[in-house]
Amino acid sequence: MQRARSAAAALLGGGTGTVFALLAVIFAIVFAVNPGFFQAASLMAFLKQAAPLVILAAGQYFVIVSGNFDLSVGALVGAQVVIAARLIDGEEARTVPVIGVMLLFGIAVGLVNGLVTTVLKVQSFITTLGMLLVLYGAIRLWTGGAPTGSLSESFRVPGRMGIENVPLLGQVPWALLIMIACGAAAIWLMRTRFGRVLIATGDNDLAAELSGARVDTVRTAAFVLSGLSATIAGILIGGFAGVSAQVGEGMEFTVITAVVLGGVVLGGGQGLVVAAMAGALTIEALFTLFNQLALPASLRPSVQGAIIIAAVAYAARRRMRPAGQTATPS
Amino acid sequence: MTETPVLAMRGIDKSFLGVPVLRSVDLTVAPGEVHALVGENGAGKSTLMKILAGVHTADAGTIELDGRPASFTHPLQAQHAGVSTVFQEFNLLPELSVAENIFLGREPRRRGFIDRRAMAARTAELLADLGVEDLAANAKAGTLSVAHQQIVEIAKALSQGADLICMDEPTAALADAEVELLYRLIDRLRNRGIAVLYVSHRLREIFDLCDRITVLKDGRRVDCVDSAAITPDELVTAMVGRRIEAVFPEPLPGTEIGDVRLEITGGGNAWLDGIDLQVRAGEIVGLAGLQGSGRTEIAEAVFGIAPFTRGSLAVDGRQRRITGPRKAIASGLALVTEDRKAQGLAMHQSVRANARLVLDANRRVHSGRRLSRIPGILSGLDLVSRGLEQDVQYLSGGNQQKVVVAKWLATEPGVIVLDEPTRGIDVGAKHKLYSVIRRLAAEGIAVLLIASELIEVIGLADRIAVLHDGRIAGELPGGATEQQVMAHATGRSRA
Amino acid sequence: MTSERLSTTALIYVALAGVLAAGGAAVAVDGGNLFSTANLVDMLTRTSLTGFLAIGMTLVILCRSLDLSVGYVAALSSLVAATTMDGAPGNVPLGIAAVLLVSGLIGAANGAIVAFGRVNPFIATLGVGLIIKGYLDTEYKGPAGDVPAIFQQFGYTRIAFVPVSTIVMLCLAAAGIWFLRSTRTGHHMYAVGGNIDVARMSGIRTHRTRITAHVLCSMCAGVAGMLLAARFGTGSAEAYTNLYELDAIAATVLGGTLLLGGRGGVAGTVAGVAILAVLDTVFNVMQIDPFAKDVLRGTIIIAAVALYARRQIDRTARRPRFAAAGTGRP
Amino acid sequence: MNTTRLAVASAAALGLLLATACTTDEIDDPDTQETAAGEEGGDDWFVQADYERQLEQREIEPEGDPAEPWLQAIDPDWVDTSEFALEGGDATVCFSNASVSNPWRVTGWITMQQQVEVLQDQGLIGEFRSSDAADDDDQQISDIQAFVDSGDCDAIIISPSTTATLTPAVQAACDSGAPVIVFDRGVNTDCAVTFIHPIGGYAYGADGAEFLVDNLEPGSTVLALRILPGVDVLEHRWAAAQEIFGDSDLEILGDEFTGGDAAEIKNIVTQYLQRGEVDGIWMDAGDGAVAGIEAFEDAGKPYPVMVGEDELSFMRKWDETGMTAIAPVYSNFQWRTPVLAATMILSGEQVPSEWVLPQEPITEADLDEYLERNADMPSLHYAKFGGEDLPGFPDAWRDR
Repeated sequence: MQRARSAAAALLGGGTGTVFALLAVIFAIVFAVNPGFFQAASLMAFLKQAAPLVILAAGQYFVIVSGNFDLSVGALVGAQVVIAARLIDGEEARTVPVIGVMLLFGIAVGLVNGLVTTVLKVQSFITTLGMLLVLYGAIRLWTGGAPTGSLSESFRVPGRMGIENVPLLGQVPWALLIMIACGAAAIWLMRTRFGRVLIATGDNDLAAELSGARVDTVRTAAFVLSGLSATIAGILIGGFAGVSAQVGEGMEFTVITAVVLGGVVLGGGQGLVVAAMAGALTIEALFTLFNQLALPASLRPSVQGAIIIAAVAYAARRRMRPAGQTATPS
Repeated sequence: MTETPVLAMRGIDKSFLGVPVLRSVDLTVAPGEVHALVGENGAGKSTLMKILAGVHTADAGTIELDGRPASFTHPLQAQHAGVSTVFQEFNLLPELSVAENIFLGREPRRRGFIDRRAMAARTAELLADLGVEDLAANAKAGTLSVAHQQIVEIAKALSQGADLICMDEPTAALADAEVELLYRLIDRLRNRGIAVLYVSHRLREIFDLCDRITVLKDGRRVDCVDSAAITPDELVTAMVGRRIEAVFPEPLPGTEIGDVRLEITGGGNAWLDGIDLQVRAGEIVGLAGLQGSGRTEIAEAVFGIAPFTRGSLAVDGRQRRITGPRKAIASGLALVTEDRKAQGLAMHQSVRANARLVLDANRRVHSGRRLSRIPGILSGLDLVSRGLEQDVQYLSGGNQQKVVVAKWLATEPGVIVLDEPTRGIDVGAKHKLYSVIRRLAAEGIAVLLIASELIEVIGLADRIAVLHDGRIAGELPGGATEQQVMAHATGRSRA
Repeated sequence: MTSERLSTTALIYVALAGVLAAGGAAVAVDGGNLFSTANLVDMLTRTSLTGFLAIGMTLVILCRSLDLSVGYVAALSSLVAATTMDGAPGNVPLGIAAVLLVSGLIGAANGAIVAFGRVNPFIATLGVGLIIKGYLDTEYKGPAGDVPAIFQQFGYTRIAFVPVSTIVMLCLAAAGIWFLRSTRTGHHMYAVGGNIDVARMSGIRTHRTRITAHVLCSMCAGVAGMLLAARFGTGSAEAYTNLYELDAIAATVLGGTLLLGGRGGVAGTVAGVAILAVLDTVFNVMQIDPFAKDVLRGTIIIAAVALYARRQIDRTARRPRFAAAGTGRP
Repeated sequence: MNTTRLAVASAAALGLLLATACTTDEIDDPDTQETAAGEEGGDDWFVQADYERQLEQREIEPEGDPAEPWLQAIDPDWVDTSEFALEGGDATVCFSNASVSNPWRVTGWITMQQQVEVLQDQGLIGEFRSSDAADDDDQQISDIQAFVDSGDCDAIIISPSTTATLTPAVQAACDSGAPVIVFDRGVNTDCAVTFIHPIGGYAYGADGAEFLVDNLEPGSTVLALRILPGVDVLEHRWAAAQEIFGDSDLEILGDEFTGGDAAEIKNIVTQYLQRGEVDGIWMDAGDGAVAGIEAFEDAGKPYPVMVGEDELSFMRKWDETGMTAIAPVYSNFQWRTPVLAATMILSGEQVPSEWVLPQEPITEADLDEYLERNADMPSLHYAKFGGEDLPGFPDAWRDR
């Protein structure tokens, strides 16, 4: 079927191919260093800890492919965990309602980001940078500087627990299942009319608008999706490791890097959501590799930076096509 | 021509990723000659020009300027060598002034630093040379009319001391009156002994202006003749290799003019006033007028981009307040926009994605049946592409335009507005579009056709509304003469 | 264009005046005096560091690029300066030269990766930043080197109530304005940022221009690093933790430079820097809770940029022909 | 080319402006520089002398009432402060805070504010001005300058964000004539009237390291978790730990930077557990200790011998799991001392020139007592915050 073929073509072409290649290479090296890593248990653990970033990447993808940035996700993840801890304050009964509140909050933040960007015409870089500051400050104002309260056991289940004694796999983390669900949802969403309009908008918003697309609406929706993904990521991270003051710090850069590593072009209109998520997986795999190689902690940023630049540069080369006969300047 | 040619290209080869685009092409231009370079899109004209402009480098072959061998790897070198190119998309920066644009990259300097006074002075000189007074050196390029922007481009070429100026589709965006101005400029250039390489699809201009014609086809030079020695039909045949009617196709049998589908009464807004216009089912109404006379504004008003603030608009007899494209689409309107790159296509998306964009974006018109018709529509337009999943950015201009048309046909519109549908596309595609327009009429669609090339409007339209200064200056039957149209367009005779 | 930019710049200075007035009033109500020498000194002092960074940032942003590595470059530079000078007044010129050389080279690397590697500047400079971070973490476990008193003057001396560092910053700003207006490379930055293909077609060496912008930007960061060293009396790797790059970008955009390049200028940036400095001082004098500061900062940045955006939209409107006001055609 | 031209220009400009030294606030550097040269080697954080001194100080019985550890001092050398004596109280005290960017500082900051209220009620302190530099050294230098320039500070309290870098600013503050009180992290100048701090990083690191050595079989494996590099107080902790591990038969699997982020900590520990056994965990600060412990639970491994901190979330986990652990303490109550010291100085009382506060780890023995005391405190609160007797207790700390 044609669409399938196109998907295959897209996967191999341009930046998208690079990320899968890189992922394969990294896993190969990890295997060489420590075959034990590929036992079910450690693989599951790996996916469990990778899940939040992958989900964030999916959310960030929507924003980037529509031609924007979302720098506020890191702060939002942190805020969500703190909110959860403070509102739940150890009471099992409050878990579900609070999760509802968190989802609403995530949507609200996305909505504000989206409306400020589309209606007030503020470049998203600035909008979300401002939002980052606001969230960071507001949440600490609210908790007097450091997280208070504590999470309930049931809140921690999704991030920490899993389905026990599955044949072959042992424990299958809920986080993994949630990640798969979110991934599937994201892929499905990009196949819907919304997804098609979204990517067209990122590519050429004027053309989209003249074709009757609600450009501002889809872009705002993208921010909302990003806010939701940050909320889910927050739930998983909070569940995984509990509350700490630093949760989420700097995540925005990691996730944007991940998405770009997946061959998604900053500026919009190009790239696959699968690849974006693969990018996130690649970054996590890279961290694991560093650990397996027992690379001095202080040196890791350098290696990470170098690899990212190299990969993106390589992808850029592959994406370059001849300035074909019909291509005209500008 | 005995004197050494200003340009002599021999055996130029160029291929991209192994796909040959130029095959041992020769091209010689004599000093002061106006030389036409013609051929369908994809024939290799642009590539040849880009090699000449130093954008691409030839794989093989030699370039001689005034008998001296030359090879460019950068536009700068081409300019230094005296070859300047005026591309179709103007290379002007809206944020910069006329002077800054003309001298961009070659700013006059005093003691190493930009000398803005000198820059302004020399700009004034250049413009005077070209006989253009009504253009301020410090005006922002972004605020200029298309014609003036082109003048700036030519002034730029002159300032580079070019003895060969290449023009790619220079009249594509000009109204006929402005074309006259261009003619005068080109004459001035010729008199100063400056050669012009003139790339155009417009046969009339070619025969009006050019001394010799080089014809490219599929990357080969098929012919180089004196324009006196060939007829338009022969030329077209040489270009497309098959004989097609240079004249416009006749209305299809069974086309009949039906009820009014689009009716504007006393329509007006900031740019238009007192517009009364009717388009009936099966009817093709042409909108003629000079650049800025309000042609495009009407299209935008009808489609709700810059809606009418006065008067009324009815589609199929029902009053509509169209405040935006969505409303327009919902009421069965379609608009093929003037600038397909900027307004028409998402370049990095596939043919399919672009063709179904309108359906995807509007629930009101979205339906499985319409989606399933898209491949048929595209093949009905003779689209040439590597499958529906190919990105439109890799299609030729003509085929890109077909995708734009297809995406609107997919909505099964009752009224279709075509704004410069044949701008900058090759003869073959043009004729295809002409017959498509006829077919639309035959299907009972009301067609509003906007074109700067009078001949198109005259050849296709059943009625012609001529705009002047934001008002309809007069209505003429199809087949009216260009003189009649121009009379209204220039406001000389008020109908 | 000049007139355009002036008017935008003018607007920003009006905004600055507004902020000063509002701040002054607020402080007055609070029973203080914002314009007391002490507070003026404080404001001016705070302008210098961000000023150096933002002036450089303006150049790269004008070229439609970005530099997220300036914070790291500044930190590195402070160490290079301190260790080279190593307490010996004689080494001061050597130290300055070393810093400008090192930072210049890093800038060249940034530029080369962006220009030749076709890597999105966001990723490229983020990556380079990480590389430097790794180097700092590995090489310098904390402060190192020793800045001679004579050079510490750069950080502490004042002429009347104007700190020398501020004067140097203003000189650099003047140099920047002159550079953009009167040198080809500078002037071409507008072209490169406005439309790179057009620039290339016009025979502008776009790569060279962009790289120059990055080199100058990093050198400014270098100067900022030297200021840090002068004020610290030593070099500090930790300086990179303060996200100076985001401050610089915020200031630049506050200064009316378009994040998409091609429009703006150093004059506006200086005003943008001043606005942020005034805010900081006001917050300090009024004893605003540190977290409330972030909230306010974020909100104000967004609000300001939204204001500029309004103006952009208005400007792009077509001149009416039949509007009640407008008569005759343009 | 323009690059070089501008470079030369700016370099020249700098040189020129530096030449014109028409100074308003002088930095007399001699002693600054000497001391500066001393400790800040940059590369090597281990100073044998300091290490040994701190380890001894743990044994010394501090002077003063054990009920008020924040007023105790370990072999103090009292200095006369009569020159700063101020008539009539109502002094304006200015406090330049490095930041409140982590729970430890937040807790301390609350304690200090509560203490200030008391002193204000007693009329000893009039206005209390504070500024927060959000961990930005340059920012804090400006803050301190602002205090100095304002000229209305009768005493300046400084909690430096980084030792070496704040030295010139503190020096300038001293030169302004107002009494300067430095606490928590030090600076490389002794110009401050008093420098208040617990015993220090070496002692902290040693407490935990020795506990591991005593409680683990020889050959056992230990993982070291650190927050970030380059901060002296943290580096000293690690340096001391390395010293002690060096003489032991413990195998150090590695030392990782976690940024204090619980998720990061759990990731890292999990990965180490995948690669092999981990018998003990040493941390340079307790943040996220619980996440580290959970990693063992989730991996189904036995609890390690754990070095945490007197942070409640850890102590509660410790209590419910009954694991073998110790909570080294970086006495949070030190945040009370500076303001008290300020009032003492302003009333001409003697203060120790270097005010070394007691610093005792919480062990199995006194775990319950401290949990008891802090029963209704939030989880990221610090057990030895020493504010129980302040009027604001417990609400000020509980619902902040």
